[in-house]
Parts: sequence; structure tokens; C-alpha cells
Amino acid sequence: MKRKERPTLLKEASTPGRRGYLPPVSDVPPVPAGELIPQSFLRQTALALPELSEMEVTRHFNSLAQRSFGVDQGFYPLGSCTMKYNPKVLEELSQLPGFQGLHPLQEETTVQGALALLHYAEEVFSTITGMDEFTLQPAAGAHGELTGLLIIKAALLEQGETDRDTILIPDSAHGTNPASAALVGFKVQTVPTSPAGIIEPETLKPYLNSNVAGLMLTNPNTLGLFEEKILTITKMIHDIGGQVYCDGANLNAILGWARPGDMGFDLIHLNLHKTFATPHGGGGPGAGPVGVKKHLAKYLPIPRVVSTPEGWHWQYDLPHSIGKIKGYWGHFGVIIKALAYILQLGYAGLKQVSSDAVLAANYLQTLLKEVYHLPYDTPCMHEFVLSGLRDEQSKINTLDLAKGLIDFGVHPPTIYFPLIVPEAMMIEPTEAVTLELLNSFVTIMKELARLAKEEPEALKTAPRTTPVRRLNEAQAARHPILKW
Amino acid sequence: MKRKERPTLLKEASTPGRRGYLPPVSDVPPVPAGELIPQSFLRQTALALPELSEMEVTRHFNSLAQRSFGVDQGFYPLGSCTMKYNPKVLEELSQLPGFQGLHPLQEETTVQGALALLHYAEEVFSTITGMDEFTLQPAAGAHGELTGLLIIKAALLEQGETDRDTILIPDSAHGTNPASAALVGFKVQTVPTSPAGIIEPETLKPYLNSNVAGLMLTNPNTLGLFEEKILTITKMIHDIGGQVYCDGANLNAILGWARPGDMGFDLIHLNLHKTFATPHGGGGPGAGPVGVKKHLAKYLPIPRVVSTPEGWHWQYDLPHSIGKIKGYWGHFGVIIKALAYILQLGYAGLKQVSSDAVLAANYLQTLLKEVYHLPYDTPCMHEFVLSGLRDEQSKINTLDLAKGLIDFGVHPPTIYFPLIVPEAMMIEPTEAVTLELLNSFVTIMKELARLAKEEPEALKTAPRTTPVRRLNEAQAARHPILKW
Amino acid sequence: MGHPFLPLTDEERRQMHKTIGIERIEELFKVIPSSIQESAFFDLPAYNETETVKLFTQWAEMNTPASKMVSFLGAGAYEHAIPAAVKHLATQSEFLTAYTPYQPEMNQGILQAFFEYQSLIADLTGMDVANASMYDGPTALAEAVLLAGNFTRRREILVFPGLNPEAQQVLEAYTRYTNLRLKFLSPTAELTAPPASFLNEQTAAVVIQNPDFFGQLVLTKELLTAIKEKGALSIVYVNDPISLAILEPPGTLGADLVVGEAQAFGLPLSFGGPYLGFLAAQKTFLRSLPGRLVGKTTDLEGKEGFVLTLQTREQHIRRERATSNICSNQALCAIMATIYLSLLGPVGLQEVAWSTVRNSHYLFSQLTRIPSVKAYFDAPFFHEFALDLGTLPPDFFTKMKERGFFPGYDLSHYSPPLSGGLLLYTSELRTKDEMDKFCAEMEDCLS
Amino acid sequence: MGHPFLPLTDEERRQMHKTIGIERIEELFKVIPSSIQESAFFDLPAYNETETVKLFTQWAEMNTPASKMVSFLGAGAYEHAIPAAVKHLATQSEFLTAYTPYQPEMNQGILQAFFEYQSLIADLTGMDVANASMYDGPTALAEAVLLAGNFTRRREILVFPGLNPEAQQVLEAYTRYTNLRLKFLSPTAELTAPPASFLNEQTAAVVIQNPDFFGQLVLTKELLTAIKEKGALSIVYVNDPISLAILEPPGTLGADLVVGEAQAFGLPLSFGGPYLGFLAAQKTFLRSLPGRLVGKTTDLEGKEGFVLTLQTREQHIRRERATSNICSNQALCAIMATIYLSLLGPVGLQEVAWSTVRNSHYLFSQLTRIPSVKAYFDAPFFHEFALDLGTLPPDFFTKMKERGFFPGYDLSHYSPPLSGGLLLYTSELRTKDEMDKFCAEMEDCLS
Ligand SMILES: Cc1ncc(COP(=O)(O)O)c(C=O)c1O
Ligand SMILES: Cc1ncc(COP(=O)(O)O)c(C=O)c1O
Repeated sequence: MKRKERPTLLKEASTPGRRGYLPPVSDVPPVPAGELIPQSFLRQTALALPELSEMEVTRHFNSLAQRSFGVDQGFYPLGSCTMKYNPKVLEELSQLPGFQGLHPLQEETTVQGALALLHYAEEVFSTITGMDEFTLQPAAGAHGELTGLLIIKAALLEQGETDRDTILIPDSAHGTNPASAALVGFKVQTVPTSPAGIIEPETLKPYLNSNVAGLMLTNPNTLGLFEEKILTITKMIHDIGGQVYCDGANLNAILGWARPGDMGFDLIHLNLHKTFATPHGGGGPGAGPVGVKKHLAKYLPIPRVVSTPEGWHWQYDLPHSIGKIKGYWGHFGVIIKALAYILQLGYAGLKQVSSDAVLAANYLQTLLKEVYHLPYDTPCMHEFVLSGLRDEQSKINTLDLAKGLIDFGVHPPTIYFPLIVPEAMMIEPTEAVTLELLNSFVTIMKELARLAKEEPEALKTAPRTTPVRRLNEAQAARHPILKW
Repeated sequence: MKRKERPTLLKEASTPGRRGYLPPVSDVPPVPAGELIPQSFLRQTALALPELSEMEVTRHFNSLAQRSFGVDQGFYPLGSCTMKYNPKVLEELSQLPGFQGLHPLQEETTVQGALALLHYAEEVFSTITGMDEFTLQPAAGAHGELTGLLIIKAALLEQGETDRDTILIPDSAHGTNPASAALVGFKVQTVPTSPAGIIEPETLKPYLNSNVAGLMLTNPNTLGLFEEKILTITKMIHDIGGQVYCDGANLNAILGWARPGDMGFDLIHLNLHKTFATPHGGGGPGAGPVGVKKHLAKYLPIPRVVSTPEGWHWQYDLPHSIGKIKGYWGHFGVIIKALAYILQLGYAGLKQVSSDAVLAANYLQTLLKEVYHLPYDTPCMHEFVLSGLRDEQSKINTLDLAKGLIDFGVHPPTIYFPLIVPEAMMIEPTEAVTLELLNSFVTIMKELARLAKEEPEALKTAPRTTPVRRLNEAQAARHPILKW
Repeated sequence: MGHPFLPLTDEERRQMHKTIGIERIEELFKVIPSSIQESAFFDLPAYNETETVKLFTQWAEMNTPASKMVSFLGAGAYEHAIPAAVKHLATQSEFLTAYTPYQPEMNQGILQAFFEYQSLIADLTGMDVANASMYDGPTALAEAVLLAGNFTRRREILVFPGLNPEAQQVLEAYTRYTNLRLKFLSPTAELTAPPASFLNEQTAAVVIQNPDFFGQLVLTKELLTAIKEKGALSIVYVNDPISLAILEPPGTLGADLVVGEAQAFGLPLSFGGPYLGFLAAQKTFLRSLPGRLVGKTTDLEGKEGFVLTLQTREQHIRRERATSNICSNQALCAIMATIYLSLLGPVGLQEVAWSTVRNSHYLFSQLTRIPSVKAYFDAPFFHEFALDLGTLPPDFFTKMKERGFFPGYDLSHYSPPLSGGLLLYTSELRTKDEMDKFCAEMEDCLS
Repeated sequence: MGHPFLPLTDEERRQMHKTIGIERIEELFKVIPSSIQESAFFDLPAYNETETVKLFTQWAEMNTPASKMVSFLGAGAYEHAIPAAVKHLATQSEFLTAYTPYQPEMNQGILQAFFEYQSLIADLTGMDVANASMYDGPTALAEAVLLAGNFTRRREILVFPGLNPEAQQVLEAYTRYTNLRLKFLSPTAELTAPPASFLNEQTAAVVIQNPDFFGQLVLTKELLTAIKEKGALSIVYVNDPISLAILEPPGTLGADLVVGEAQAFGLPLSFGGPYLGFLAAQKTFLRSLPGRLVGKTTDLEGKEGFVLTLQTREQHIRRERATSNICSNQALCAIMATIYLSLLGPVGLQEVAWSTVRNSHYLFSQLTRIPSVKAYFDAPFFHEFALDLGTLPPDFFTKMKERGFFPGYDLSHYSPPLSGGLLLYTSELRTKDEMDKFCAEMEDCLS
């Protein structure tokens, strides 16, 4: 009700003697502690944890929730992140006791349903993307990239191609792409985007040489544009002996319309938390399954689920595998949700998802380019990038506009990315919109443009309706306070 | 974020063609509708229901939740209602598929666990209250009253006591008491409360005659005071051949300290949603089990759960029973929660509940009587009633104070009840408090008193921090608009 | 004592004692006669959360829920598919842990939800107004009958045959000590013709369940008109309001009061409760209605908002002259129904209704092919129908259970002469395959 | 197409087409080469919600979850009692459906929760700083090792025996193509003595799991001091941080980096994921840390608030020179752990720890009475221990399962020579009664 100060920290709210939970207590005959664990190992330092009742914990996390904003609270056109609606039934399914209560190391015979599900999920992802085989192990998109690059590396080394140490990455790529390449020890060579916002074969050509291990490409790319020359590009890379990796973060644009496998990509990661509606959870957990074409399948992480007449098994004996890139079998709970989402749509539904996502983006682009600068003025796919206000005299920058949006109850788009667009605002409405919602967003964006002109101070000092005003990020970095 | 207009009504938000759920659809061979149901029965009038997607429904009910306030959101000292904390595990238990999926008319052999649970719950309630038998059928406290009064009536009629047509009820009683009595065809005779806030045998005496069917008493009463003369009172009623009914709404004061059965009460209803922590759900569902002494047991509603060596059964063949007062067996889902709450506390825990509830109330009473008028200035039980500001010149009434509290993020106490206290504010902190919470409430209440003196306008126009300001209730009643 | 439900610590208790001026907590309880205190002890150990969950899970696992079977049990409580979002949205803690919105400014959300619930029920039934909920169908009916008695000042209540027996029993208990007399019409009367014969000047109301307990469609405009002409009120009882999706609403046909059980709108079977009674009326009865009503109004700045209204009918103010004693009601269940209806929408609700109709008629046609199986009635039915199976083999229900089926409601519970009778309900959850298997097992079991 | 996940109606689509200036949706996709479009079709039917629930329930019911058994499986994933409130509070839609709080003013709640998580982890491990989460324990370890390599510019990583095999394999995969060399110390080495012998100028870091994979306590101050003296970093891997409740924290003992798996803090077993990696460090490493960090700052009115900070380490800005590539992490799992820790508090967490210790030592003493059963080690252990059962009877695991037990982790999976070896874990959930029954069945099965 009243705009409150921030909720006290758990530690500040702690009162000695309070209990929030009574755990089960061992009922075996008592033995002195020292006989169980030598004194020298035991804690001398006091255990500093907060002491609260269940009610206080509940009110604390309720008030934190009230100071947070998710897709369920309103429009969230955060570009590249595909903040679509997360159907409620998905939560139910991942919480079934027959899934949630499974220990990862149970005997295979006791987890046949789980193995069947994982195996089927791999098949479905292959079908949707046009790839041959999938691993479900990666924990997120960036982790999928790492996995894919390890696979490329393993393949190269097996072929004795030790000189291929370079990965080509467009300048519009997400930061995880170069970071992942570096993690595997690749050099990163940046390929510039053409004035049309895509990679042109002509631009690419000079970068092609025998050191190239491969190309990482996001398609549609982070400008929201489909790489039209994709067939030529993948062929060019293949011709010089490289692999083409697809950052599948933007798959939401092309479900049922185009399959990365058919474009010539050799590997891809999916972001289940984007395309397939698993909730983002405030930043995770996601899942980043990786699909490959046949020639790379033997490098996939172990174990793989295999189906035999006697049932499903974990197969470990794969000598070419890159090994394990994560404990156990991936984010099982997330995979359940993604598969359940997909199965509720089917082919036709998935295709409609992309149709609507692309339609919504183009609708916004058409209306917003009247007042905002649209650097790549062409029909977009599922998202588009504006470059600040058209009014070039304006002192209002993209950060101000984002903070202004907050005061209208809308989550701002991704800002200052991709790096190649000055004052970038990357807008991705997703298919989870109504016409009324889109129109009201346009109205708000136009109102911001008006404010920028007529009352710039209102935007410079935005937001005003939030529990805190604009926060000093520089101070946070200069004097890091990272714990209580 | 932004203070928004009220969320659009579902109907206003409706758009033709939107779907929120795809139900299972019959897969039997198609037959023309007219062959199944004669045209004359079929709907001619259009079916006016809103059309929304799941996302819109989710956002709608999220935004309604954000404009609501429960115990999980903050302090809720609503007197008489015992707004204690509702432990989260209770929800889990009532949702177990083995409970939630039970059809009420399943064969007894398929519901043995449910019958065992109900039977045990009856025993536990009997133990706690000192009664002999319980029915779990009543849906809420008022429904329990009705049940109890039907039992009294049935007993009287069986004894041929047709002249006993009057129920005595103190003037401090909750409105449901007289209303329930009237529903069963009793006349209501109001007994005045003494200056000490309780019923005195002397005051009661003149009302005793051969028309008296019984007395309904809340103990502790709605002033938060224990009826000290209870043993005399129940004896007086018994001596003239009447029954004494206990409105058990205030049981939270005396758990483990005193049992209504030991006070001479013949019947009692419990409010599981008050004393036993089942969530109030915005106004329900609650549950109002009724306990009786042996001599009234044969009148309890049918069926009763009985335990036999072969298992548990429904017993219907009880010729003296008042019959059924509700479909099936009561609020099973609520009973589960109450029992689980009780079992997690045990005797010692329950007694501590009441100790803390009484302690908290007395603490507040001690500190608040400095600035508010305390009409019955004596140690209270679990709640107490203030009678407006001590400053008698003040133009600020209890309604203003309540609205003022809202602006401090506290749910106001019950106001203008009991009716015998002018400008009543009935404050029940419950045991679910910390000292800090109590102190901050005192600070706020004192601040309100200061405002009343120094800035009365601020209170007259409160609340200001809510989505709407003070609402015109008179207009609502004069021109009722009860649907869209 | 440190317990998760008891926030106060011993140290805080000590400080509070000091402020109050007591040494020991017992001092606050000394008003309670010591003899009472002495007998107050009982023996009840405490369980921790884990033990509690284990105990209740054991009880739950001793049951065989209908939801895990292929069940044809209806007879007043109806399994339907429940969208997952219903639970998620209804159990948000702001709804779950609030109480009746006595302070409207603080609870506009809950009030708006009730207003929407009232509107949906009124629209569905074709009535002017609906209240914010009753305990369940049977008590809603009983209260409607009491209302009719008070309103008409007449004494006789005619009850059509085919009223749900639970509702009938509750009605009997509620009216037993009033001046109302219930008259149960016999199934043989010519009930579809204008019922002049059985109405008289003392008839306060006629109660008609539609579809009736046996699934039959009995409500017609002519019937309601004839009742009205005699100055009696018509009370229509609806046990599965999914039927309102495809049947002409009672309000449009002329009913005065429409009451019923709305469990079917997104509430789990839950062994019979909590369910959701609804009560809708023509506006004439507005000030005679039991229960809470939410109305729209404006705030002091002219902004729209919602409040509890017409509270002068209620016991808080009117005490023994109140129109009813209901206080806590089924608020959260009403919110669940509102969410259910907003998710289903008109198309979804009609799909559900038609699926149940199609399934039941298919099952009826298949089962009645079994030589020993006969239909009890031949009137048109909705999603439920009664069969005469002849003499049931011993352990019929146990055998069918072992094969995975709850075959329906044993009508001998309803009325011993109907032994061998079975009332079957088919929800939209049943598939052709399940029903075909069921028919085969029935044939096997009955031969 | 009307679908619950697709709000747009055909009419809205038509209007949008008009605004954009297209006739058909295909026009927006014409940039996609037609050959690609032609091959894009696949055959995948759609299920409604009910069918989906049925299908997944079938899969779920094909499993026998450890949670329904008397299970002694640990070996890296630990069943503990989880307070019901954890799920309720963590899955509030504001947490569940938000993304990384890039806009701090709008997501102060989530940021504060991360700040509290960081603080709790730092306190528990005795370190200066913790990040906002890693994917899981194994990847946290791998990243810590990469950090150590970059920080020290040395190349050799010594790994103590008894590292969880999952962590070991992930570490191998992460480092295989880097310039780091892993050296696995053999269990026979005199590891508790100052390890001067196996440290050299090239040692970047020493990895020590404590308690180790076999449950043994191996971490001492002397060991960490010896490592520090050689200029190498010590990385302590903690697989069940419940141990930190009663063991002296690695940070206080002198560890440079403490990483591990925090699944035990309120996360369900969930077949291995999602779990929660944590990474804590001395402040020297602050600007080398992978992952997100939340810091406290003030707003333009001086009010306290929280923001993501030190983002210049991250790939958004630094791209190929970033300290790590991690972007989406385990935010919601971190919130769950924070809720778990706030509910348990110091007393609760120590009760859990001691209960697991007491139970495991009791079980150890009982099982080792069986003649054919021998302990593999005799070092002090925490809540897990390894037994040599000799030659296992065929179908040992199946037989024990049929009797209701998961007897533990088959060490022959870990290393074929350990065939007949069993690693047993006892949580606080196990009762004496269960353990006694288990011992009896074991004796029976092994004889
Ligand atoms: C284009 C692109 N690539 C990669 C990623 C990394 O994915 P994740 O955050 O799941 O690691 C993201 C998302 O943040 C992205 O938008
Ligand atoms: C003293 C008292 N008696 C009776 C009742 C009626 O209980 P219920 O609301 O459960 O019908 C209440 C609660 O509102 C009450 O406070």
C-alpha cells in the first residue's frame, strides 16, 4: 500500500531463537558428537544465518515478489530474450513426484519413463530443427555454445586439423558467442554486418582461410533480420572445411517456416527458456540443448540415451565424445516443460507461434519508425532494433527512454545491444500479445517521444513510480558491496 | 509500477475468437445435436462469457491479487477473525491426489484413508474442546450455529418441550448468533453485558424461565473477556432445563488452558479458519464443526463416520439425527488443513499459541490505552476493544482511523463491532506477531492519534495510498450495480 | 519454545511481560476458574512437517481416487477437466490469506473478482442478480426456499421428483422447524403439462431440478409460466452448471430464483467439499437475498471501485431479522469458478457441455445393447442417465473397480427399491476407447 | 487458429496485416529462400492440456522415484527434507516469469534476493564474496579452475582423490583444449601431510573435495597453508553444503575459492537438474569471477537499492575477453536456496547436519556387523561411507528395490575394480526403524 523502504534484509530481520522450520531429527541412540566427527573438523566460527519464523520468511519473499516484475505482470518486450507467456500447466508437470523425486543415479530400470521422455525430447528437437542428433546436457544457451565449440574442436583434432584455430563471428552477435569461443581456446575473428543488416558473402570471403574452424551465426540475427544468403554462406564455410554453428536463440521467428538443419548448419543450440516457454526464473535455470548433423554426432557428450528392445539405456561407451559438460543429464525439470509446451502446439501451432511473433514485430516496427530511428528499414522477423529518437537534437538517450517506459508499467526492451547500433533498443514482442497491448505500447512509445521533446526532465529523472529511483550503477562498481 | 486504473473487467477485456483453454473433446462418432437434445431445450440466448487467452487471464488475476491484501502481505489484526499465519504445507496436503480426486459417493472401501482421517479429526476436536462427539459437516461458523440450534430444537421436541422457544443471547454477541436462532424459529432474547464486560448471574436471572431453550455464549466473549462466571452461568441454564451453546470463534485464547466442555457447555462450534489456521480465502471457505456432549450426540447430522474392526463406515441409520445440513461430509479440504495444523503443534504448541495470542493482545492493550479509550480496562484475553480516541473533542471517528491505518500498510481492526461499544475497534493480533511488529503497530496508532489532533484532514481523506480513495458505500446501496 | 508457527521468542515474551507488568503468563489466565484449568490438559504429541506430510500421504494413499480410475460417478459431483491455471491463479497468497473485504480500498482485487463472479453467474443463468456465493448447492436451495416462504408469506413448497437427494435432505433439515411444508411430487404425475392441478393458493414455491437427478431435461417455459400464474415462485436447481452452456437459461424461461452447485466450474471433487453454491434471482428479490453482494460505486475522486453492499440485509446489522445467517462463504471457490469461466469462454464451455452430452449418449446406446440392461426412463437427458441392470452379481462394484472402473452411482443407496439401478455420468474426460472397454467389461460382469 | 498460448485472433491478424501493408503472412517470410521453406514441414500433432497431463503422468509413473523408497543414494545428489514454503514462495509469478534484472528499478525484489543469496553463501563458506550462481557444482568447479589458471598464469592443476566423478569429468571436458594440465593424485599418497612433494612452481591450483566423494573429511588448515606457501590456489569443492553447518568453513581455514553444488539447499532431486552451483572467493579474485554479481548502491535520492554490478567482467561488454561465458544462470534455484536457508536458520541447519551424521554413523556401525561387509576406509566421515560387500548376489539391486530400498550407489559404476563396493548416504529423513529393516534385508540378501 504505502511506498515502503526496501524490505529489511534477512539478516537485519533476524532475531535469536526464532525458528522457521523444524527438520526431522535423528532417532538413533545418541552418541557424543566428538565420537562421530573429530573436534578438529568441527565449526569454531559461529554459524551466521538469519533466524526467522515461517511467517516472516513468507512476508519477506512476498514483499520481494511485489517489488519484481515478470511476464505475468505485464508486457516484457526484452529483445533476444523471447519473454513469451509461460503456461501454468508446465509447472505442474515438472513437479510430478515421479519426476521430481528421481535421484540421478538410480538404476536404469527404475527410470524408464524419464529416459523415454528424454529420448523423445531429443527426437522432437531434431524434428523441429532439422538436425540429426541432440544432447540435452547444456544448462543454458551459452553452455550450449561451449558444447558446440568443444565438438567442433574435437572433430578438428581428430582430423588432425590443428591449425584451424579461428571462429568467425559477426559483429552483431551476442557476447556469449565470442566468450564461448575463447573459452575453448579459439581465436575470434569479427565479421562486419553489411548496411542491409546481414552478412554478405562478399564481406565474408576475405575472412575465409585454412585457419577457420567455423562460423557462429545467429539466424535470424540479433537485428531481427533473416540471413538471406544463408545457403551461400554455409556452403562457403563448408567449402573451406569449416563448420557452421547456429545460435538458435532466435528460433522463435521461424518455427515451422524454416529449419536450421536445412540451411546448412552443422550445429545448433536451442534456448528452451526462450523459444519453448520455460519460465526464465529471474535469470535461470534455462536449458541449451545442442543438435548436430550426423557427422558430428559421435562427439556429443556422454552419456546418450539409447532405445533398445529391452528399454532405454545410458550409453557411456562413446570414445569420441567430448565427455561431460555438466553433472548428470541436463536440466531435466526444464526439458519436461519445453516438451510439454511443444506438444500442446504441434506443427501447426508452432508455425503460428512464429507467424504471430513476426507479425507483432512488424506491426510495432511499422508504427514506431514514425518517431524512432529505424536503422535497418526492412520487414523484420520476430524483433527489430531502433536507434533512439528520430529527433536527433534530443538529449534524451535510450537509457532515459527505457526508464521512462518503466513509469508506464512496461518492461523496457533490451538496450545498447547489439553493439553495432548506436542507442539500440531491441524490441521483441513475441506472439504473446493482443492488438490492444501492441497499440497501447505504441501510444506509450509516442508519448515518450513527446515527453522527450516537451518535458525532457521528466525522462531524465525517470523512473518515479518504482520503489527506488534511478540507481547509481557506477558507484556500485567503484565500491562493490556484495554482501551484508 | 504506475498506479493504474482498475483492471478492465473480464467482459471489457474480451475479444471474440480468443481461447484460454482447450478442453478435451469427445471422440465418439458424431451425431447431429438435435438427435441428442431436443431443439426446444437448447440455448437460444447467446452465451455471454468473456473470451481471453491464458496470458490475459493470468495477468488479470495477478493484477487483482496485487490490489488485495492478505495475512501474507502484512499485519491483519481483524478482531474476532483470528487472522493468523497460514502455514504453507497445509496447501500441499489438501491437494494430494488421494484426497483431491475422491468423489464423495465412492464406495466406502475405496475411501478408507479419508474416513480414517475424518474420524481422527473428530476425536482430536473432541479432545481439544472437552466435548464427546463431533460432526464435521458445517461449512462455517454460522452454519455450525444453525446445526447446534437444530440439535437443541430436535432434543426439545423429542422431550415434548414445545414451549421452549427462546434463546438467550448477550448483547455483545456476533450477529450470526441471533440470525441463526431466528432461522431455526427461535425467539431471541438479548441479555445485557455488565459494566465489567461479562455476563453476571444476577443480570441473567430475570431472563430464566420455562420458555428458555438455551443460551448462546461466546467465551472469551467478543470484548475479549473471559466469562469468569461461566460455571455458575452454565449451571443456571442447566437448572432450568436449557442447553448452553458455545460460539467457539474465540477458542484461540484458551487452547490448552481451558476446555468449553469443562465449563458446562453442551454444544460448540469451531471456526477452523480462525483457530486452526486454514486460510480465509478472501471470505471462505471455512469450516464450522460442531461438538456436543453425549446427551446430544444422537441428534448430530447424518451420516456419522464409525470405526469397526472391518474398517470405517458411514452410518446413516440414526433416527434422531437432525438429518443433513450440507451436501456430503463437510469441507473435507479444510478439515485436512486444520488437522495438519493441530498435529504440528500438539498440546504444548497449542497452549503456547494461546499464551502468545493473549500476551500479544495484552501488550497492545497496555500500550494503546494511553491514547485510545479502553472501555473495559482489565487484562484481556486474545483481543480487546477500544472505543475511539481518548481525546473526546476529536472529530476523527473510528472509520477515519481505520482508513488512516491503511495508509501505513496495516489492515484495520474490526470496527463498529461489538455493537455495545461506541466507535469500537476490535484488535486481535493473534500469536503470529513479533515484538517489532507489535511495536510498529503501536507507533502507527500513536501517530494516528497525533494526526487526529494536528492534521485531522489527513485522516478524514484517508486512504491516499490505495488504488482507490475512500469509497461511497451509501451510493452503492442506493443505486445497486451488482453486475456488469 | 521455538516453533515455526510461533514467531515470539522467549526473550520477546520476557520483554512483553515486563511492559504489561506480569511475571508469568499464568497471571493473564487467572480469570479462568482453576478447576477448569486443571482439567484442560490433553495428550497430543507434535509432529514436524515431514512427519505430518508422511502421515497425511499415508491416509491419501489408502484411497482410490475417482480421478485415477475410469469413473462414471456423477450424481451431484462432477469430474471435469480443470485447467492448471485455475489453481495457480486462485491460490495467490493475496487471495488465499485475505478475509472478507471489509476494507474495500485495501481489497479492490478481491471485490472485483466477486463482482465478476456475480456477473458471470447472472449471465449464465439469465438472471438479474447473483450473490457472491453460498456454502454449496443444497444449502443454496434451502435458503432459496426460505426466501420464497418469507417473500410470498405462503407455506407450501412443491418439490418436483428428481431432486438430488443431498439437496432434498438438506432442504428437509432446514425447513423442518419452520412453518413451511414440503410436498414431494411423485414421478408419475403428468409433470410436463401445466401443473394447475398441484398448485394452490398456499404454494409458496415450486422446486425443479434441471437436468434432474437422473439427467433428464424437465424444465420448460410453459411450466414456469403456469407456476407464475398461480402466484408461486419457481426455484430452479442446477446441479452441473456446465449444462447452462447449451440449455436455454432458466432465467430466460421465467424462473424466479436459480440456485445450484458450481463445483463443476473448476473445483476438484475433493470428497465433497469445499464446493460452491450459487444463488441468482430476478431483481424483485434483491433486498431479500441471503449472502454477500458486491456493488460498483465511486471513490471521493470519482474513480470506480467496488464495495460490499446492501449489508443492511445481513446479520451484522439486522441480527435476528437478517435474511440469512451466512457470514463466511465460499469466496475462494467463487474466484476459482471465475477463473475457470474466463479460461473456458463461451466456446470452451460449450465444447465441454457437448462433449459430455455426446459421450453420455454414446455410452447409453452402447450399454443398452447389453441384453440384461434396460433404461429406466426415455426422456431426453443431458450427461447422465439411469439404467436397470437387473440383479447385480455379488461384488459387482469391487469387480469393476479391480478392472479400473467406477461404474456409476448405485441407485439402491438412493432408494432401496431401485436395487440393480445405476446412475452413470460421462464427463468430457472419457474417451471412446475407455467407454468401449467399459461396455465390454460390463457385459462380461453382468452375464 | 484459437489457441490458449496464441492470444491474437484472426480479426486482429487481419488488422495488423493492413497496417503493415501485407495481404498474407507469407509476405513477411519471403526473405527465407523457398527451398528452405519447402522442406520445413514436419509431422507433429497437438495435444490439449488434458492429454498432455496424461502423457507426462504416464511417463512419470513409469519411474520409481527415490523419494518414495527408503533410499541411501547420495554420491553427489542429496535428498533432504524440503519445507513446503520453499516452493510456494519461490514460484511466485514475479520471480518465476521475470528474467535477469537488467532494469534494477523494476526488479529490486529479485536483486535483493540475489544479494541475500550471495551473503548467505559467503557467510557459510567463510569467504568474502560469492557470485549469484553457477549452473551446477561440476561447472562451478571447472570455472574456478579456469579462473585459477588465468589468475596464476600457471598450468598444472592438482586434483585430490575423492573428487565427485561428475565434477571430474566436467573438469576434464572444460580443460581439455586449454593449456591447463590436470594431475590426479592417487589415493595412496600421504595427502594429509603438507603436500610439498606434489606441489611445484607450475601448480596453479589444488582441488580438494570435502567431505570427499566417499564421505571422508580431508580438509585441514595445514593442507591449505602448505598450498598457499607454494603460490598455488586452493579450490575446495563442497558437494553437500549442509556440511558447512557443522564443519569449520573452508574460507576460515584459508581456501582461496570454494565452489560446490547447493542442490541440498531446498532443491528436489529432479533426476539431476536443475541444480545450483555456487562459487565463493576471497576478495582478491573479485574482478576475475565468472557470473553475475549483485551490489548495493543508492538511487538519485540516496535511497538504498541493488544492481547487477562489475558487468565489465562479463561477455556482454568484454566479449572474447570476458572472464566466462555464463549468461542465464540458476537464479530461481538461488532464490529457493535463500528461502531454504532463511527457514532453516542456524539451529535448523545444524539439526539437519547432525541428523545426517548420526544416522550415517549408526547405519555404518550396524552394517559393518554383517560378516561379509567391510568398510573401505577408516577415516572420519560425514554422512556418506563406502562399503565392500564382497561379491554381490545377482540382481542385488533389483531384489533390494523390491523390498523397498535403494541401497546406495554401486561403486562399480565409478570404477569397475570397485565392483562389490557400495556408497551409502543417510539423510535426516531416514529413521532408525527404516535403517534396522534395511540392515536385516541386507544381511538376508548378502548371505
Ligand atoms: C542471441 C543470444 N545468444 C546466446 C544467448 C545466451 O543464452 P543463455 O542466456 O541461455 O546462456 C542469448 C541470451 O541471453 C542470446 O540472446
Ligand atoms: C464471534 C463470531 N461468531 C460467529 C462467527 C461466524 O463464523 P463464520 O464467518 O465462519 O460463519 C464469527 C465470524 O465471523 C465470529 O467472529
